[in-house]
Amino acid sequence: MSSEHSAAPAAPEVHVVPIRVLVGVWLALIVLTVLTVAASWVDFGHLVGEPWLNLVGALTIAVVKGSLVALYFMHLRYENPFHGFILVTALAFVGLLIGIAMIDVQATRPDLIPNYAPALETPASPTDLPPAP
Amino acid sequence: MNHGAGAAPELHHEERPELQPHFETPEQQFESGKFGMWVFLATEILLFGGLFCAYAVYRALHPEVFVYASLFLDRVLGGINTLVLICSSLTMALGVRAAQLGQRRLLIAMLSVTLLGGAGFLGIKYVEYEHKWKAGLLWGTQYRSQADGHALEHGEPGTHGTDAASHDGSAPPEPPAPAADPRAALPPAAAAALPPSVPIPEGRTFGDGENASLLPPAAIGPTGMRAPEPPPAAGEQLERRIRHEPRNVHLFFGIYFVMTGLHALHVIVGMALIGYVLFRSLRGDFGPRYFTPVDIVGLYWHLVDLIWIFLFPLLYLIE
Amino acid sequence: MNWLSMVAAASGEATDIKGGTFWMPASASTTAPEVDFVFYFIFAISAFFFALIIGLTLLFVIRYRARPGHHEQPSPSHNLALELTWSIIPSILVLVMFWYGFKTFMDQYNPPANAYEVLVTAQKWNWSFEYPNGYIDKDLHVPLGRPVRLVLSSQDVIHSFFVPAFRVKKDVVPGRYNKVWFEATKPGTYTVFCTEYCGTGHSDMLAHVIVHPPEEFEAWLEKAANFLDTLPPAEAGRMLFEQRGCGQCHSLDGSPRVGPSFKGLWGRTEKFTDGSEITADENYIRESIVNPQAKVVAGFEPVMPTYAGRLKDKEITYIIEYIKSLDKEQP
Amino acid sequence: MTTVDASLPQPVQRPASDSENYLTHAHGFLSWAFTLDHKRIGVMYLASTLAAFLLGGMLAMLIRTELLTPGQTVMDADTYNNVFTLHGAVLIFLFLIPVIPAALGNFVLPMMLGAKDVAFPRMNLLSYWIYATGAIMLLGVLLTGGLDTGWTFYTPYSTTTNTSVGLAMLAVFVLGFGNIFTGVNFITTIHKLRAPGQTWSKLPLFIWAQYATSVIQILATPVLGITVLLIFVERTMGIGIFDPNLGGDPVLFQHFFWFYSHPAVYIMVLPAMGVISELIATFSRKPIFGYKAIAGSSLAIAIIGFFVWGHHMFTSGQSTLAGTIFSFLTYAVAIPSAIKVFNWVATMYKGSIRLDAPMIYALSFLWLFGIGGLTGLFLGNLGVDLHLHDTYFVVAHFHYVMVGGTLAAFLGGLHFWWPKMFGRMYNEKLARVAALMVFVGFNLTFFVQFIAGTKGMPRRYFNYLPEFTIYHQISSIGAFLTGLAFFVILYYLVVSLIKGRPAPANPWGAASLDWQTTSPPHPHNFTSDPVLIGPYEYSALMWNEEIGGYVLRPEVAARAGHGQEAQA
Repeated sequence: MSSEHSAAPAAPEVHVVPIRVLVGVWLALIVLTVLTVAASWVDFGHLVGEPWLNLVGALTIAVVKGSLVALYFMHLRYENPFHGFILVTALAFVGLLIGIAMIDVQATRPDLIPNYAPALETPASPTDLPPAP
Repeated sequence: MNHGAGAAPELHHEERPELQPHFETPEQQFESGKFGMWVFLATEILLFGGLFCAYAVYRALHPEVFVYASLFLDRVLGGINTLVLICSSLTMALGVRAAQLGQRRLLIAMLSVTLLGGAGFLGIKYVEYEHKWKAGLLWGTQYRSQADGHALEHGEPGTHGTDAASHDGSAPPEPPAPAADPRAALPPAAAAALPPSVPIPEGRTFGDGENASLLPPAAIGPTGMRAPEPPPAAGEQLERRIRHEPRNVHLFFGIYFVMTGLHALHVIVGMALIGYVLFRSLRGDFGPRYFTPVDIVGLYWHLVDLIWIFLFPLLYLIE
Repeated sequence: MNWLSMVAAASGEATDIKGGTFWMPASASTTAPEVDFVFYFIFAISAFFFALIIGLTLLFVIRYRARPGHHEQPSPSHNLALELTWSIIPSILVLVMFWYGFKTFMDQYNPPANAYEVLVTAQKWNWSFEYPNGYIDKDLHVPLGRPVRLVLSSQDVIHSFFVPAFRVKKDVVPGRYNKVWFEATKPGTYTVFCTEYCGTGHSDMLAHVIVHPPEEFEAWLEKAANFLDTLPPAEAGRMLFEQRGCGQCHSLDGSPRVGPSFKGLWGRTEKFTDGSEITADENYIRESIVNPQAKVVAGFEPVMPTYAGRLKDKEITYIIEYIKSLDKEQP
Repeated sequence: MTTVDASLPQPVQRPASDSENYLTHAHGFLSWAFTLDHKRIGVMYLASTLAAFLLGGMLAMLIRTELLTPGQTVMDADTYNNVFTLHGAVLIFLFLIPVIPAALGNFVLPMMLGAKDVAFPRMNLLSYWIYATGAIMLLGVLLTGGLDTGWTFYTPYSTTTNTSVGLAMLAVFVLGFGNIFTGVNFITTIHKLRAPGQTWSKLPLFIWAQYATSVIQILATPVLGITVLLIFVERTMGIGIFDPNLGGDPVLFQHFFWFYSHPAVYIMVLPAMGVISELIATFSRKPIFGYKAIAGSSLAIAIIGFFVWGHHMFTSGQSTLAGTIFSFLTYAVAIPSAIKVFNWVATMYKGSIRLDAPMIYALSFLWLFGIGGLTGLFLGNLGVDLHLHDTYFVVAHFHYVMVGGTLAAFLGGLHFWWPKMFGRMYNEKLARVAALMVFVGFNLTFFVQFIAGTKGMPRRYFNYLPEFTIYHQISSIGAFLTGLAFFVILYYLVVSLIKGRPAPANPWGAASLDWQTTSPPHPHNFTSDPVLIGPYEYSALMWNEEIGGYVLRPEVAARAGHGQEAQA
């Protein structure tokens, strides 16, 4: 993807995002924020009986908001597509780390001692022992 | 592009003072700047990616803790913070546009408003932190149990039942602490000091009656767990849900403070960068031919907003 | 510590390292031959490819060495057929290696149903093995030819249970129960190493697996379990002192170690970190064993783990008798 | 593009000392401390990484002296734990990771692209000073209580020990930042500052290797950053993320740590492979065999390297499902490395092989990395790893790959570019002797550790069973021999700086652009436009007796007219 260099030292031609696009995206973001908070109050998932719907719903709204910011505010739509590729690669590797870590955690759940945190049950310092029951 | 010591390259370096010597054309310099910034943003995404992974793992391990702890997070304040960051993202984008078009006064105005937005965000964040600090909703050993309305007799096994059964259908509820109380045989001082979760091998029997087994339920695996209590009614009032506090709630607040703390740090760094760019635009450094610093700081600020857009629902809106 | 493991420990001559092939130690468990087979299978393939690469390199270096009159001849700079072959063949070989390894791992992972269960607890720098009848020993005694399932848990940092002769290794992670199993096939004493770095005493954290012929094992277990009751209390206390590794932190010759020395402890007035002091008597020693943090002798760290539940009352009494006996005998 | 007056003979190489070059055009500490010249930053990195290597080497000698006898030989257990921890941390974070990318890469990469400098010179200087700060912080650990956690910092040991782990965590975080800046710089430079007409397939393979390494640095280092930050926060404020005493999960730490640390071993070995591609092709006078295969496998290693980290955790309580996935993918990542080795051997076919010092290092790389890579097959295997994990077999494996691979390639590259960097030729005979000493001493030290490892000798043992004494004694003798060899190398390289023969522009006849400038190069790299020939087009060069080096053939130099490039 080697970009040829224009010989003439003209100003770097760059895409100026029109105001109405920026404001439009801004309004969309606000609406989506209000929507996601409202969805959490109404506890949509339990009404429908599918509790995981809340998490998935909130995440999809977040993804939509995120892509709006990335595409329009961060000019991904108008500039060198390789920038978008970098963003997607970074997100893919985050997904890889989360994915495999979750696989392992779910698979080793039976081995875990439930709520094992010895340093917390015992009082922080030996001196302040609670009175015997 | 490599120009030797020939005369040509010096020519257009004079007329374009902002063109650094080792670049050939302003376009190459501009694209290199943007490209390098995007590669740097990839590292920021992975830095926070690690935290999102820790969040995902601990939410899977202790779903009831996350559901319980999110009761103490104020969604309205969080929502307002999100709106504040979105607005400051807009003003930043307008600022970048103003720089591209050479409108100096608009650029300065927009950058100042963005700074205000950042300050507003930090202010609200401070309010939230202070509320949690007072209520003792902190991490690790500093966490003070919120169900203090009901004195949690120390060492009384079984009350830590996971009453606020997990709403997250995907994760099986936590097996309760070992049922039989082998500590009865020990002198009281020992019982008090003994952490309930430490396995007590001496003469221990886990489970009662016919399924008394040699090893604590966790060792046997999923089959060893008792049937969970019935999930509470959906519309239950807050008071009862707080009374049944699950164990290890500090885990949530540990992750909450690390994530929002690191994000707040990035907001502060972003504000410093915007201040620097504001200072340079006051000096009139930027115009249609050279505005890369504004663009790059804008990218950084939008990334900080992007991260908060994901942080907010994951931390605040947990059902 | 019963007479058999004493004999083995005294000799220091574990029988595991000596036997075995050029690469591998003695194989004394059912899965050991499988692991050895996979090892030598991979070894054969690796040796072949290594010889191929180094042989070709030496051949080319000698045949085409730069010398007057010799010039490099052009040759193709890529050859699809050759490149495909040396990609596909190693891929197949490598898949076969994976398959053998996976099969062995699966055999090693799922313990058979009738396994004999032992609860292994690792803590900073000693092992303790707890048998179904509640008897705790410093060494692992297992019956020959019967699968043994170990449930590993750690009191502090991560350790790792490794018996080279059985080709078995599993980390002992605090906060979870890791499970591992093996079935011994040869009687004898085999060394247990800790292979996950755990601090100062990491290399001293050895134990022994003593494989008993089937009929001997039950007898040993019976005798070892109530071995203490047959002895005079002070003698039983001495056994417990060694068996539970008290000697790691409390010396008998008056020199302070991690903990205060037991020499002349009985009747001595002990000064504590909070300034108070009492004369060492039965209650003080019992409380310090069950709840060490209650009274910490001045100049020492409150690092002693609690032994509540890991020492029966009568065992604590034996230890107190032993400490009393220390003054009289002046060893 | 100005036309090059080819008819003029190449400017006769005046002795390096007084001609206008990057070393002599400015003097004084400030001209070095605030230089933006990638060549000077490369030399500063070289000096700092060699100092770190020397310190790491001393620690290695201490370890091998201690292990001469089973019990305590020269130091007690705690000191030994500190020594092997620092040996690991210093050599990995201060030497192996930065040395080839930052020292050699910084010097050579822009010139190979025909560019004047890297894309962000200020960030390049900043990355050096961040590296220096991180190095001082890491060595500061010696004064504030040492570090005894092992370079892997496993929790809960690292969060409960009272040695100064906090400072070490900050040091590693700062060093990680330095690596990220180098990565950002290189990726942008390779994308944006290539010579006109230099497409991706005309780049030397050293550049491909640097590109793949920088991609890994960008994608992996931040996760190490967040991990060490969490450990620091856990120790100072008691936030329970990885520490089981506070409800955390130590195996999760291992996932986070190895998610970085396995790609980190590819950060160490990929640049080494890049150097080896250059050396073997140049000293066989043959174009590299399978250019696309080697370039492709560099990227393949970089990407698949992110899928295999779990093979460090087969015995750690990781689930069988995850273990199986990781073992399978570990075998997948072995294939590109094998392809590269086959391609290098095929390059030597029908060549004219000169056994100069760099070539001896390249050949010893083939042997040592061959063993290192093949022993990885044992450790990636689920069944066998249960026996071999955390034993001396692993110690031998990673020393074969890191010392046998990265260090041998670095020494080869250092000797290869030494004339270009300092304008002096080193003593060839002594260099060959030293290279053979390193090879023999290394094999003596570490091959015997494979046997100790399979016999069950655990890793990081201060006191070992008497049966293993013979293995440790042979290994220690080998270590002393290797240590000696490094002093010989240091000797003749320093001597060459003062008394070395002035070096021609192209002593070895390499075809990449960095050899078309004077030795040492002009501050702006090129005094005249370099002629873009194929990175391995050795036929375009001819031996020039009175210069004592290779020069472009007249007809090739003439071809450098307006915009024409020679065919690769």
